[in-house]
Amino acid sequence: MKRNVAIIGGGQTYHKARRHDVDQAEMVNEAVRSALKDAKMTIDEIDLVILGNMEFFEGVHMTDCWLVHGTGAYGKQGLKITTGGTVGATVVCAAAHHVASGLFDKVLCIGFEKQEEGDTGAILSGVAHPLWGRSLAGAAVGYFAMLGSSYMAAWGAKEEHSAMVAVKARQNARKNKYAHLKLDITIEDALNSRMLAYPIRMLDMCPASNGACAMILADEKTAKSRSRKPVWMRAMETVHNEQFELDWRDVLTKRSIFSKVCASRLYKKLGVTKPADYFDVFEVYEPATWAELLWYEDLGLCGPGEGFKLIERGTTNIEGPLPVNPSGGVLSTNCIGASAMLRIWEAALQIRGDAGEHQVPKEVRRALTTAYGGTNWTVMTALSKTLDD
Amino acid sequence: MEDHKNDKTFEVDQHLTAHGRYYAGKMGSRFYISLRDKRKILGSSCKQCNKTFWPPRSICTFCFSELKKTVEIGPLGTLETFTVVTYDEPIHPRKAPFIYGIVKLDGADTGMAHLIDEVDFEEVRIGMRVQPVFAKERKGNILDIQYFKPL
Amino acid sequence: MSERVAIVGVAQTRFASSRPDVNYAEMAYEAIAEVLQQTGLEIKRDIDNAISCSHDIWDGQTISNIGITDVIGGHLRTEEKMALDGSTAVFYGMVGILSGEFQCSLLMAHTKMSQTSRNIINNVAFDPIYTRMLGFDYTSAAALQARRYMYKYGITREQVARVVVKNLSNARGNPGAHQAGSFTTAQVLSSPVVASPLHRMDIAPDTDGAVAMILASEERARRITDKPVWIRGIGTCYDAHYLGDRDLADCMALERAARRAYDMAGIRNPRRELDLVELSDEFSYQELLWMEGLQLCERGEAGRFIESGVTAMGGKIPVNPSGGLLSGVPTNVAGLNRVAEAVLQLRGEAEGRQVKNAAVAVAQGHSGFCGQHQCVIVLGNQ
Amino acid sequence: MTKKETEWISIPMTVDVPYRFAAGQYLTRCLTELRDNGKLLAVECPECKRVQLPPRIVCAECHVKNGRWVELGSEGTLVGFTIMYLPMTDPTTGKPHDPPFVYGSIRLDGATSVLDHFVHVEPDLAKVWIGMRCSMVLRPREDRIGDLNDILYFDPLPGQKKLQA
Repeated sequence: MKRNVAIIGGGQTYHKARRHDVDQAEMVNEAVRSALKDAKMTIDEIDLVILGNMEFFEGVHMTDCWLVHGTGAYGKQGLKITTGGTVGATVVCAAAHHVASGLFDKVLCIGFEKQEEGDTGAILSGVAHPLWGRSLAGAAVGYFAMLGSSYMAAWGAKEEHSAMVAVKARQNARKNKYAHLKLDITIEDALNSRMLAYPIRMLDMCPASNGACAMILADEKTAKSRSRKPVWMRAMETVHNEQFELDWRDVLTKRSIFSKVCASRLYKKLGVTKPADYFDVFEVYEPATWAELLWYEDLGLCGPGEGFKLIERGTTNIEGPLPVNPSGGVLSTNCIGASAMLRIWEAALQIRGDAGEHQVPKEVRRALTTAYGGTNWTVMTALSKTLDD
Repeated sequence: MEDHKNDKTFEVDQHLTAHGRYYAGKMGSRFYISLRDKRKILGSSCKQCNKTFWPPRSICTFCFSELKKTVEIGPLGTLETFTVVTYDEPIHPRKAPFIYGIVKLDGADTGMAHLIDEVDFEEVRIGMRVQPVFAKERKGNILDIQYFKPL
Repeated sequence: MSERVAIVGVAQTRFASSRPDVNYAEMAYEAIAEVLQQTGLEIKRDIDNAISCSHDIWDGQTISNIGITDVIGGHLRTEEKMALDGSTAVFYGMVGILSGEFQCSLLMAHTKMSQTSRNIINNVAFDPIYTRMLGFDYTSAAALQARRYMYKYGITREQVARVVVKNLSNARGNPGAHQAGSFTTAQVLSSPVVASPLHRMDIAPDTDGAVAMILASEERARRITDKPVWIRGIGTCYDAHYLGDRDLADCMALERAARRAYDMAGIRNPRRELDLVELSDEFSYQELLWMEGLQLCERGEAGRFIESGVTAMGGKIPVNPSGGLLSGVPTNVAGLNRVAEAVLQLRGEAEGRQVKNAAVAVAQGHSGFCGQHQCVIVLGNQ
Repeated sequence: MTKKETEWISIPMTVDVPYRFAAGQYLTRCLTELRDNGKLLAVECPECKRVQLPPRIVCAECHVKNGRWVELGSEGTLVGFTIMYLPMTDPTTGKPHDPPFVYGSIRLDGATSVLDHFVHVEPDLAKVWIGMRCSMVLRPREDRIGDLNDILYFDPLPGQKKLQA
């Protein structure tokens, strides 16, 4: 990037299944005001607003044009980006491009979803090609179920391992005041939750949440003069995957997999060879428990087939050497347009030491985040406390 | 195998149907409860802009202030622009032809887009004074005002 | 700008009222394959990222760039989707290159308006709490704007109809247009009234098509083409949502977007410095209103401006030599098509619609009803 | 604020958008062939030779136009599966598929791609396994419309046993 870019503020709403007290503009505005407050900035100082959400999920076309009072975009420059589950991270990357370009100094990014207002089931079935698969209504649950089956068959993992991920996420969420599913559950609870699609149970899947996240990105000069704790965006990488092929569900596939390709490109940019040593905390986008185990492996935190051993050993717990999703992750909070942005914001909070009760108990200097969406797309970012990295 | 050059075009009719429920929020709820229960139209006012807005909103579009105060506006107003719609669509609340207009209610600085009725298509004009006709059974949606008609 | 970004290739499908022979991916690929062939570039070797422009609701698919990934070269690569008019893809494409992250970007916008109902889709863009239930769509909203604009500034129906006559006449020189011909203002005004004061011929027709474009950094552009077209200035702006929130006769968002673009390009007197304008005349009156917003003439003067012939082919500032949207350009694609047409003009490749000695052009695109989001781009061949 | 204001107003609203989807150059041939002759056709990439189902214009891997058409066998191998406990509702008809049922991923003989579909076995982990051979069962010709639902399900080939894990 031609200019250094820092996250100088951010905020989020409380995430809940029901937000009857606010309309979409009021909900988005909560996150925007909280981000402005965090950055000690007024809306007048913002040069450009980028909004990310999925128009079908609420059944509102051109949400960016409706919500201008809530986002503060009236009279300002701005864009709307939609890339599915990854969109929150795509928006942050887009904002980083805008700052790095030299044309803008302070960019406001917003991701949100008010899922209860839309028809999530109907809309998810619309992801399938209208003439190839839509009539079979193959839901995401089925995809992750096949991934889970393949993982167990290939590596000898048990349902208990996915249950451990389910428990870790919700127990971490209990420490995060903004999280949606703050559940005091045990492995037995997870294993006894309703079966959706073998081996995926209710507690293996993410919820449908209402919520918003906003962040302010700025150039180096602004960041250093305005922020006590700027968090620097050191690298970002996006990898999408083709429309129809489903190799990724077979953990033994020999084909290139989006997640590994993206991680290797990101690490190359950073010159990282040992990600487990380099990064102090990880926020990954896990729509299902099994996906988190795959992330461990695809990010190179362990070898192939060893992901379930990390969760077994507690390596990825908040107190562990490689904390993954101290926030509770997507398994605890999933407001689609905001989910990927929340990964980045939560990672930034960890670097600032501002995560509160779910702050990992060690020095956090660098963080890695991932996003997930579309037909296996990801956006990864590497954040750092200093510009030396 | 050979390419079939003469394949007929294959098209399939489908619908995407999504049942939503939209929450009117803090200001919207006050507006609709007042309209439904008291037949009173509320706007929200911004001290900084010294303006009153319809629809009422919690955030000033123009200066980003947080708005808490509602004021009663109208019920009389002035027609700012209008159109006579001649086509039918399933989204329309009534059969064509009918009139849409923007009414600036007395006491408000922004206009309300709504239906205009009880006026000949040739008679409707900008600047016309209008009043709302409230629905007998009001449900808490914008059609609690059925339409505006000339004074 | 110290660094410059160039448009190094454009390709457009033919625009047709309906393309039942292709799905949207195949239609998009027609333009993508052509722009790659034209520039001699290869996806894997040369293109750093791709940006598509469309809307899920138009495509009938949730996360509809899923359907574009393969043809735009998104597999195991970077691809993004703007859910705004195609002009904003140029904005974002330029920003990506200036950021240093990318050197060469592929842009594409596509829409098959024929596969669904524009009024139903446009209705979903109105807020669900105060307006949508009343049944508004972009045409009825535009009719309110047209009436207000004509009333406030004394613009006549005749003057508005002149836009249609001029643009359909210009379209005769554009082989890509699907609507063209010689008409009189009387013919325009005798076409059926759709939503008064708008007649059938005042409204851009439903159209299917796609446009692809390649942007490159200055260094890369020099190696790709000897006819780069430079993005000299660019600006966007959001207006208010609710129809009654603004005086529809004015266009604050366009004025601001234009000022930003002109400032960046160092243009002080657009009327004197521009050689041609391609703007989004989704409805005939918008050409007049947008000309004012683009500061080609004073507020309320656009009616007399078009009467004077300044904006006709052969005039001082031809507006929409391509025939504009009234000749048939899909929604969402419109802004990218405006930029593409301006590029062809500045390269001297506009054939039957070529404006002589064109060196500086402006392209404008908007999204939403009554121009809620505006994007203005100043282009030059020097 | 007064007490009354704790009532939150909501407005139900249905978005119903009609579409006429064009299958396009590749799927048209595939779906009409399935409907008329009960055969599944795929396309092969001239470079990487992947045999892709559904047929599509571009090989995503090589970014070249797909070439040769290939007729796939009606038998294949199960490469993944799940037992669905959720009713999956066909959004194009509104009809649910009653759970539990086996939903599987089948690689038809000759294809590189897999196809997700129903597998006609009891929803019992002992009776379905990765590697199981299956054959495609079609609706009668007169009921076929040119959709994946023209395939009723995949039937396990007789005489197979699950190998010991």
